[in-house]
Amino acid sequence: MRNAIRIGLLLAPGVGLVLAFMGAVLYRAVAQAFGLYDFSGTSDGLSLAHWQDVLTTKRFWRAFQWSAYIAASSAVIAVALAYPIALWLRKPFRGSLILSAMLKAPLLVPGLVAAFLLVNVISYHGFVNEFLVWAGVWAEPRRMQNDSNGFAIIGLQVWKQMPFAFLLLSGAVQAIPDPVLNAAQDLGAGKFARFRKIILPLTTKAMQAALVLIFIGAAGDFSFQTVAGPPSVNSMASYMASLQGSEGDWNGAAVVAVMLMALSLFGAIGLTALVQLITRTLGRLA
Amino acid sequence: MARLVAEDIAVRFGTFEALRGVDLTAESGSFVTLLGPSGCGKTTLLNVIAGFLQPSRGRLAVDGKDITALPPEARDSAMCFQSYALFPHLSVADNIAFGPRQKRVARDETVRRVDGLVRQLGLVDHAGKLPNALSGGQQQRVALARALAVAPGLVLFDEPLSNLDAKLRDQVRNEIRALQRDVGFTAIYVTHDQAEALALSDMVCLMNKGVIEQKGAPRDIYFRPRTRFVADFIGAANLHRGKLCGGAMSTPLGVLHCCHEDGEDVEICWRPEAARLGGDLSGTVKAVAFQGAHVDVFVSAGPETVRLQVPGELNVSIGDTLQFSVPPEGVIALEASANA
Amino acid sequence: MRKSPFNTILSGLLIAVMTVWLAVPFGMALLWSLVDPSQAWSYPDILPPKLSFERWSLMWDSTSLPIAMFNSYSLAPMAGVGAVLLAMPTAYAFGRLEFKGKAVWQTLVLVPLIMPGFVTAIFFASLLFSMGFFARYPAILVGHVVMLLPYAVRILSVSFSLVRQDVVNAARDLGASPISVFRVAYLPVLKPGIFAAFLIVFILSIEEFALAFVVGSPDFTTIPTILYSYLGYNFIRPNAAVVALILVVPNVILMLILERLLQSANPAGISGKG
Amino acid sequence: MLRKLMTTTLACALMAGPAIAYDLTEMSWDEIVDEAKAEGELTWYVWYFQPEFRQAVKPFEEQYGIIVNIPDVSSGDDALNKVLAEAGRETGDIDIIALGGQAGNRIDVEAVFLGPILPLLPEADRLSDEAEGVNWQGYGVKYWGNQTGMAYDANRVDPETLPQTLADLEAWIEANPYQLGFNYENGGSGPSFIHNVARNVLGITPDSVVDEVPDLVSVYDWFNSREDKFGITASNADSLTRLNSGEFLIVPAWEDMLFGLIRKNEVGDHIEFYIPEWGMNGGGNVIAIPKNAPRKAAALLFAAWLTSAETQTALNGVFGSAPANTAADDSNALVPNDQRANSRVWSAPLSDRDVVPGFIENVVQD
Repeated sequence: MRNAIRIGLLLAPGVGLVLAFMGAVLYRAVAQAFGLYDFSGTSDGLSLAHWQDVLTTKRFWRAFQWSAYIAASSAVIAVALAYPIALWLRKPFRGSLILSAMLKAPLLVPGLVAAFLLVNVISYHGFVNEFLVWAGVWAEPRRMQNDSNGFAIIGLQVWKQMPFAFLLLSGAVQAIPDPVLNAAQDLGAGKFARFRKIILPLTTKAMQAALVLIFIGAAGDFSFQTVAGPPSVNSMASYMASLQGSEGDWNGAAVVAVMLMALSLFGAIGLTALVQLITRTLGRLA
Repeated sequence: MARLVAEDIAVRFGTFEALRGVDLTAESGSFVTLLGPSGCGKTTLLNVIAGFLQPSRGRLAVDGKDITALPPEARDSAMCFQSYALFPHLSVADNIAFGPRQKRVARDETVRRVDGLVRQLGLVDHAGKLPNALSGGQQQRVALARALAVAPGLVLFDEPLSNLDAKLRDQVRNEIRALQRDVGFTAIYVTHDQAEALALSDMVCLMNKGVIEQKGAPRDIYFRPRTRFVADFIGAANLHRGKLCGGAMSTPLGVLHCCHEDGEDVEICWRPEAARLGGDLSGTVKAVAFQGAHVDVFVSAGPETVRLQVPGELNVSIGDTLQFSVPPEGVIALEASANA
Repeated sequence: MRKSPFNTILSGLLIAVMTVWLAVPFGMALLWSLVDPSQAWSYPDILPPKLSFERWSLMWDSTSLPIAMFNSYSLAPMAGVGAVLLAMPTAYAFGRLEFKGKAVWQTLVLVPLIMPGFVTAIFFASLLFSMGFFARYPAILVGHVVMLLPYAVRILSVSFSLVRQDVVNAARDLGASPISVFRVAYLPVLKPGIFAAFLIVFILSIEEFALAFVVGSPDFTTIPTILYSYLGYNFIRPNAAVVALILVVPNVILMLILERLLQSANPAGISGKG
Repeated sequence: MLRKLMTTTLACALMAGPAIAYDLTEMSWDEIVDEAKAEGELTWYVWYFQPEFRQAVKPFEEQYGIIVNIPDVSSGDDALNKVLAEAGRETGDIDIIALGGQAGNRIDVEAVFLGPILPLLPEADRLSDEAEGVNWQGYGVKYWGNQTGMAYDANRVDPETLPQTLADLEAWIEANPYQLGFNYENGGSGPSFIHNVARNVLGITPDSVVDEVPDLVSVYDWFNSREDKFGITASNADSLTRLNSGEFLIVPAWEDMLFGLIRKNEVGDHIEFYIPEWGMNGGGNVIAIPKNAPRKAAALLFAAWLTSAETQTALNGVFGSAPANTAADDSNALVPNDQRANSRVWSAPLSDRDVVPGFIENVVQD
């Protein structure tokens, strides 16, 4: 009993504070989504009216789909790029140190600055357009800022998040001892068999963690969307900020917040399950 | 079963020569140990045989077929690793079944082999567990079973017992030897423990600085070491260097006799247990260590100290003068070492 | 180690590509920031007509850049110290004690990392609003401390677990007071962890945008919010270039220091996954 | 624990702020000036041109020895939200705030602001409390007039061929696909364009009377049938930045904003401006003093200075804004006076609020 109190006291300023704060924030979001704490003062009681208001707009559903699309593509591409590089750099060789340092460089650049730098380069008469037109690849400059596929944002997300995926994955890949791989090879496993039967299952957790963290980060993105995204569509975060900021609709913003958290949760579960499935399937192949 | 022939194997790492032209033949069904201090090249040679390292020179053949260029997965060998290298995400049974599945052994044959090995190695209760849940000795057995499951002609052991405690080590060592006889594979076994090597092997290859100093049956190696290195590494040896004239060398202890041709600068050695009490060699007792069945006695004369092993009943004290002799057949003349 | 020409060629190629990948955007930004205020750079000029540092001094003098830098660089160290101090007891419990539900608590402390930043920011602001709390500076400070606490807890837990019990016992055996025990047995091992935790909270606080933007709205500026104002709403390319460059340089230097400090640490240990 | 900590801090903060007890309406102007000088500084919330305004208020600071703090305010909406959020607070942060004229529709001005202040100002008879068609009942005083219009690249567009009517515009878009860009949020220039095109499509003229919002399908169709022939931009500033860099030939813009950018060479002087015959909205900003302003006298003195004929003339010179003081000189502007006839109001007939949200939902998101 005394011990439990002691542990409690030790945890209070750390975990306790975090849980109190995040719990209050979470409760606030859910409560406001269901009509409580209505600052406009029109109605203050449980209601689904705000869900009705938000969920019937095209703007919300486009934002929802857009964020889901951007988050899923960014997570998958970032991991798909980071994974082979982490495997390749598993053992050091000449130049591999410089390379992994350069791979981590985007961690140094704040996201907003990265977005600005990119917009600068891909603008209508920016470097890329001028260069490709000069080189004769494109007949005329292209409007990459208004790209409805969101390639610029996905590119930025991948650029910013790949180092993170790389750190997680290379940690996991490097933790596989050489003898284990040698043993597999010795027992007749070729390169691909070693990958799918040993490396993949042993790095599944790291891969899931990387995918989930990137997905959640990208689903909640605001800065890339507002600086480099196509202006005709919102991300969940920018829609939420616009509802709360420009229109003073806190309750509508709360509905979007709850949906964003749901998107993060289900996206995370989906990606985790997908990785599990792929690992299993590949492992079962004879 | 397989007969392995390695010819003139050399391996270079940058400017460092890890192996400098090694020849080795392991007869079908024999147990060959690669013995030597760390850095002698024994593990390098094992990795060349397994295929993890490409030799910069030389060739390997199994049953007359050249395998030098084959990747490890295509060779008819299986390795037991020092760290066991079990697959942490697979159960014991799946670990054992890994090799047969890779080699596309029929499903029921795989099951049969796994069952057999699990039973043979006393792992029946553990087949469904993950490796982390097992003790060191059990893990070692799983590693062994996993290697044997591919029914290899050649099993390679990389210091498999070095992570076990002394008692378990003896037990597993005997099991390995028994299995090897039962199953009938050719074994190449790397160790730095000379007792292990002597106890297990049909042939011991003692390696030093990238070459095989001497190979032969354990008795051969022990009783007829060819070089000072071999004499020193295997068991204990008393060494003397000097002029051999008429089969006799004079040392501070007295005159030693030896059945060897004369020479100006000859090195001879004898084993502590070759000494007999009483005779014309003598020295002062410097230290005594009672070992039960025998006593180790350290005797000095002038600058030299030798070690004698005498029956346990003998009661000597420090400061006594001890008279002893060494029969000429117990004294061996050594060649200059290849690496001297 | 076998030398493979494939590795050499591929890594050389990648290094070259990444240099271009970094050099072109920063070069463009630098060029834009040097556009002299006396002559505009507009289509179809390929290069700016006149270059000078005029715009840099203009931006520094006439914007609230100095205030934003003051805010960010005073918030960050306080958030760092606050997070480290608050994380200590929890990290001690995680690193040195065994108790029921430890794994659950260790996961729960990571909640701020997976909560979308704008959700935390907007509904924290909503709470403040209801409470009638208008002091933005302390509000943002508290927000940063809580949001970044998980990092400090993770890093310090690892540090605490590295403290050797035999050294602690030896110190107590020799009659040291609790303070001396802490100084002799704990502090030397904790020091790098404390420093790393402080620095990572410092850097992330400087980079934090959502909370500072929403809670600080409309006029409390930090480095990221002023960046957003110049890169987003009031996007004028040459000015944006100046602000971006002024703000990115100290960040890079800090991150390089952190990289040195964390080199030995396992990244998976810090992020808590993998 | 957190809540407790915060309420304690709040209590301390409240006790520290002394309530200022004086009534501006009962003081003579000289007394107000003296009180203002005693207060020594003030905070002005204005959401645009902050760097320029910091320069522009120097004469005031020198004349009265009162320091003017102009924080970087993120947007007009955010500033308005702050005023509303903090209306219940005893002492606020804001002494005086600039607001778009239409904000008067969203606020109960009597509840939030001090006043009426218009009659207190020395030059009251040359000033107005009406902006963007909204009457501020003396609680807000217009200090800034501006105009939306179309900015174009004069190097590449012949002024003779500029579209003037809706039909011209249709033909121009057909002839110059993807050379028109406009924003729908983050600034009013694009919404002004959308609003006025809608009015033209619906056949609403300035003197029409609209009792209820008509069906806007024809408006959405007009835009949707041309959706691959114009570009959506992110903000007022983004439109001009992309016009300057050659991506577009014509974009809606604010006259004062463009003027400022050209003056500082952030945009080249080949970018010119006109108000088309299809009409573009004129804007007007007011200043108002929140009821809980900590330095009311200084705020009022500043309001008087800002709206004075002298200052208004100077602002016209620096920003090209339309003076709000009838005695001021308005010779600096980007458009000739005859084009001012094409200026329209935001609220009537048919308010932009009835058009733009539908546009976002049915055109942008479609």
